[in-house]
Amino acid sequence: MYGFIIRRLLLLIPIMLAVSIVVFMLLPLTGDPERQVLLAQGVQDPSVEQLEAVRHQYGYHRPLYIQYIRWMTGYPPADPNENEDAGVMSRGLLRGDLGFSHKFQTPVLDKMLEALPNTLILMAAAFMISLALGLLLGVISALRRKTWVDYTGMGAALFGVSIPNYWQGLMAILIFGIWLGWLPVEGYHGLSYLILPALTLGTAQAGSLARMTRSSMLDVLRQDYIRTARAKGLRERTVIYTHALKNAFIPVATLLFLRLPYLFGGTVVIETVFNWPGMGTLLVKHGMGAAGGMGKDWFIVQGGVLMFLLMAVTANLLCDIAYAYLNPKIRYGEGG
Amino acid sequence: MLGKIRGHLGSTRRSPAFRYFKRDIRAKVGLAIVLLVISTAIFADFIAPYSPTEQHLDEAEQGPSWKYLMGTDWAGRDIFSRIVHGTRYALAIGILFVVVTASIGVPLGLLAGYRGGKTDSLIMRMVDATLAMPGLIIALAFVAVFGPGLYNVIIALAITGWAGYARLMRGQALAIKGEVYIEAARAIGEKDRTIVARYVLPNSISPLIVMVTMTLPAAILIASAMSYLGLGVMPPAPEWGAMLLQSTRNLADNPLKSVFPGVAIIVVVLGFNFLGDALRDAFDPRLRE
Amino acid sequence: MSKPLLKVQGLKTYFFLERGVVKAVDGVDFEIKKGEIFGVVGETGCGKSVTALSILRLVQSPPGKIVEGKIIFEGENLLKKSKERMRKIRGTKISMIFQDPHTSLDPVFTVGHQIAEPIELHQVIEQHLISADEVPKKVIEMLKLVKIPDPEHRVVEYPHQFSGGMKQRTMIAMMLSCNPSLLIADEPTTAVDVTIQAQILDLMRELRRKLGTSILIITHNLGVIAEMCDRVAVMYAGNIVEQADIMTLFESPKHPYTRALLAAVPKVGAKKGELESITGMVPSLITPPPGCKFHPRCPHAMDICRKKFPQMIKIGKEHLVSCHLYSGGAKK
Amino acid sequence: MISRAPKAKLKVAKTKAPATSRKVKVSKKKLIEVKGVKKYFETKRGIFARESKWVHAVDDVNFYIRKGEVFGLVGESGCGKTTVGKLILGLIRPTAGEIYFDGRSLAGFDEEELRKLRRRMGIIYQHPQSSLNPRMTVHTTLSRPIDIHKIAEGSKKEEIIFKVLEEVGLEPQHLDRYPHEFSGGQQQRIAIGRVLVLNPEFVVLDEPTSALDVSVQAHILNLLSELQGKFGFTYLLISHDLNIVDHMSDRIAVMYVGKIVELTDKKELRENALHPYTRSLLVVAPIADPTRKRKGVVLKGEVPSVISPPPGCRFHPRCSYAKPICKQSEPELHDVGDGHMVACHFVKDRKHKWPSPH
Repeated sequence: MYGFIIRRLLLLIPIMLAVSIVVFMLLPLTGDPERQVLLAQGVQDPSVEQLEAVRHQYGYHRPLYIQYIRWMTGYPPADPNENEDAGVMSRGLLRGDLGFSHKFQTPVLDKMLEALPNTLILMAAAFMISLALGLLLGVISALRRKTWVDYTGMGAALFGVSIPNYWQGLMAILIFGIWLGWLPVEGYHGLSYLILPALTLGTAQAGSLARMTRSSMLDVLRQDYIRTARAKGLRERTVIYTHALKNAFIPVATLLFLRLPYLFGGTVVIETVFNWPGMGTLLVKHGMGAAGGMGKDWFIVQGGVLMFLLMAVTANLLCDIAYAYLNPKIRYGEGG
Repeated sequence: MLGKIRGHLGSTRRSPAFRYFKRDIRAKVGLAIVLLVISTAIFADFIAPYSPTEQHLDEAEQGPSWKYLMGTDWAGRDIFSRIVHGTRYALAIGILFVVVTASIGVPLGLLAGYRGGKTDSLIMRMVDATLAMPGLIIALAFVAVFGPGLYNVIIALAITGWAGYARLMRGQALAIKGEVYIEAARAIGEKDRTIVARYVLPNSISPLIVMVTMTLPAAILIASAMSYLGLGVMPPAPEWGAMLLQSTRNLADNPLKSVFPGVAIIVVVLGFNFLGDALRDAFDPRLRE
Repeated sequence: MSKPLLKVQGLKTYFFLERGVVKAVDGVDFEIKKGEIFGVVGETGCGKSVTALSILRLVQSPPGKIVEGKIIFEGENLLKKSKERMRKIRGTKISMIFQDPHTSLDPVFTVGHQIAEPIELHQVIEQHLISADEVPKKVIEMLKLVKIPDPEHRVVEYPHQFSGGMKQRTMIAMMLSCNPSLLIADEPTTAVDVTIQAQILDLMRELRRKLGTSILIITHNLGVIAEMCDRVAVMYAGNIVEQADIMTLFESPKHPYTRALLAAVPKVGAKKGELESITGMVPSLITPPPGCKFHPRCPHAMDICRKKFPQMIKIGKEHLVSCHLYSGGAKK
Repeated sequence: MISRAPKAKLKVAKTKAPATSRKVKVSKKKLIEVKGVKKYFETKRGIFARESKWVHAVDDVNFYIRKGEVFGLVGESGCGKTTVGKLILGLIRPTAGEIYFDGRSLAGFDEEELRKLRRRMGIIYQHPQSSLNPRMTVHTTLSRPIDIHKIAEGSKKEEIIFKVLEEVGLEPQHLDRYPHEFSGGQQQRIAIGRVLVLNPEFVVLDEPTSALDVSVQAHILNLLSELQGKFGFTYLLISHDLNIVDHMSDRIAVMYVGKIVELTDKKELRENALHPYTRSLLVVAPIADPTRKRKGVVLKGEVPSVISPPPGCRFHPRCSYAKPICKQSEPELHDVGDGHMVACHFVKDRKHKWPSPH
């Protein structure tokens, strides 16, 4: 088991490397990084001199691989002869430097660390809601298979996966925020602000979770060992809540983690809809300049994408470990 | 137990999956919706009473009336006409996405699964890494770099979308490769190429169809979300997500114009999902009881 | 060996599928005496497994349903019992082992946990026969009884760490842990090798001797029947067609189906050449042929066979047959 | 020995009544020869295993099959009997040793030549349903071998297919149906037909009736015998069921954990089995005769793992006659007279008498 975790951790190295290259390339891929930097500083029509200055200031005149190494490590340091600004990105990603945001006039990392907790709170709340709702709905529908309970539950779940979740958020704003005036709909200034975005995000995820749980549960209920449990004369609730549920939960848990990337996507959208001061809003609105943001800030885009990719990689790792832990065949397998 | 009983009912001409599918109410509803959407997309020019893009600023922000069934938007464009034309975008996104991702993922998956060994490890490393990535965020970054637009959205979604197909087909190829009839085929002297084409592929068609009917609506949903964020298909194109983006400006004053595009998306997505669910159940004999 | 422990009368279990009603068990009568090993033999789909599941009322419902009949166990009709009363009978008075030991044990619980479950529930909580601390001792005792080596250590292992033979022993230990008076064994050795099969069969015989458990064996294997059973019933398409003590059945089978079945088995040492085989196919259970269900395949079919279902008639001390050949008027 | 079943001579219908049944002349010519063949599989146990292990599926096996003969290979699951069948067909390559088909070593064939050689061989599997491509009609299934080996075209091809269809007892209207529309017995007939269209010399029967009901089994075994009589096939019959092997074969080899422990003709095996394993197999084989009481003991323990087989004689942990030597050295398969081969340290000649185990 520990050997497995270590090997799994080693596997992270090439993935991290790939992630860093992808994130680094975002800016060079735009084709004119110096213009992008000036745009973020509010310069709309830069002169040739301005562009040239930025080019040298940020080291964009150097070959790409040098730029990458420097972006990662901070080396080689600024070249005094070339009039490079050592302050722009001096310490490198590996030492936690994501660059400087001109939009906010702070280092990107500071802005990220400010937004990250908010995103985590929203995701955690949504995750809880989806877990509680999804598991409950899935198990009950499986147990009451082909009854109105099942049909209603699964109808709702199907509806849940068919609704665009930003539209669901929009309607929630309209109904609970504007018409009824029960709940705040913008920003984050207290727990009441959490309710609508978390519910919107949570219910959207609950639909697919309920569908997975139901099919996994039905699968398990068909197994021979469930019949064995009944033949032993066990109480029905022991059969269901001990034998069936534990077995059914293994694939659900795996899928749960496997679907975390979707949750990240959903969070980005929902944050933007509710103007939630998290990573998603930061990335889409302030970084990409969409959804009412003013202009792009590529350092924020890089930082935001990087953060989400890191979270995805971590989730994936946890998923593998959880799966190994839940399944005795692996836990006690040869070489485990 | 039931399988045994069923086995003794004697043989029937039609495949049981088809018979089951035909009786499923979801299949009927789903098929009806999908056919409706397809014909609306084809005949959009005849169905829509007005141009979807022509502006009539003097008729802006009207509620539903006999003249404008769903009212008009801020530029005085008929929302109903825009919704009708929007089916083209929805279908184009869904179909193009499926075609692009499947044509990358299916061969790669078959190759990995049938070949095995190093080819398999290499492809599957890529697949696993891709699947672990948040697709929407990658897609948004792509559009931010290369600019919005229908085709860029599809490419952006395909960057991660192919991996699902590759994994499915790899699993299929792997499972089918272990089937006795594959060895039987080798025993009569079939070549590998023929085995993939005539044995592996035909036997993976059912899960592939199910996958198509499930990823197609998902692509429509995600693409509309991108448009809504302003990083997808851009206004004034009558794309439903883009329409919703514009409608939020004065949500409180004219909420109906936010309702219609949303309902349109739901109906289309539900239609495909109904179809997908019915197909999945029909193809999975364990669910057919 | 005289008083009937279990008496099945006119049992009909149907499956209500969309395509029609599958009459899996269509009127079955037999009884099992105390301490006896009773066999039910038949080919795939003849209804033998459904009969077994019906006794425990474990037929999956829907679509299955016991539509008619009585199952009298120790003087009481099981079909009239409440669900809760029936549950308490399972595992304590009647228990059952299944064909595939690999899928019949829960993969996520230890072997010990699974054996302890019925003991804890029935003997500790419900019947107060033993105290909770005695359960581990009893579990190990059961493992010893079924001859699992090193039971103290193996009790904490998971099923996947056991071989097929050991899993089936575990099933037996689990099912005998509360001293049932009837053990139903549904194809208990079909999924294991012949040498393991012999071990399992020996074990079951030995346990019958030690514990006095009656055993109902369901199998398609005439060899297993010949080796194990005191009496045997032959099933065809949902009905018992012949029933007799073991010697009578193998030495003077009466029903044409029984005879054909016996003749179709290749035997070591038999003269080489044609095996005798039965023409035609197993009939549909939704629309079975009228009259005797075997008549389309029977070389002796007469007019009456196509019209009238043959009643079970007694032709010997323990010998019952359902065939018009033996009912009064018709000549053999 | 028993066959006392129905006394009243019951006229049970037979599949067909061929007078030709079992009249193949067994020639002296060796069609198949297996020399020192080993097959080890690499196995990684789960995704967590660090090192791979080797499954000794087949470990130094020698035998030959004469043209026109039915050679039976009997053993329990995992003893390597199926692997032997696949090795002979060239479906897998041996780790060591040589296999000769009609005098030529298979090792000399490349994949393409092997593919062409398949015209002369065939295989029937245990589960007929899974051995047929579910998406191919009977017609396609039967015509594929003809197309691959370019045997015939057009009406000539149809002629072959119709003839084969008749041989295996199927009807022309079955041709455009799919496998799932047939019963197990009929599916096995289709599989037999697929072999028959090539009219091969050698056919491996890998548990051909284990998945079928007793009455259907009789049909299939009869059909296989009948076809052999008609076309002079050579069969390798692989089965765990001693009754079936005994019924069908001329000579029988008994395998245990990757090795042949005894090999002789069937009458000798039945009456004078010498290896303790064969003897216990004969004891435990279930026989439909209640008067027969088991003589001898049931084997203790279970079949050892093929990943780490016991040293010396692989049977020694379960053998009631085992002595220290059995642990240390591996017994060779040797001739104890009249071609009766036994792999046991103590059996020196055919007259060997084992003491009663108890």
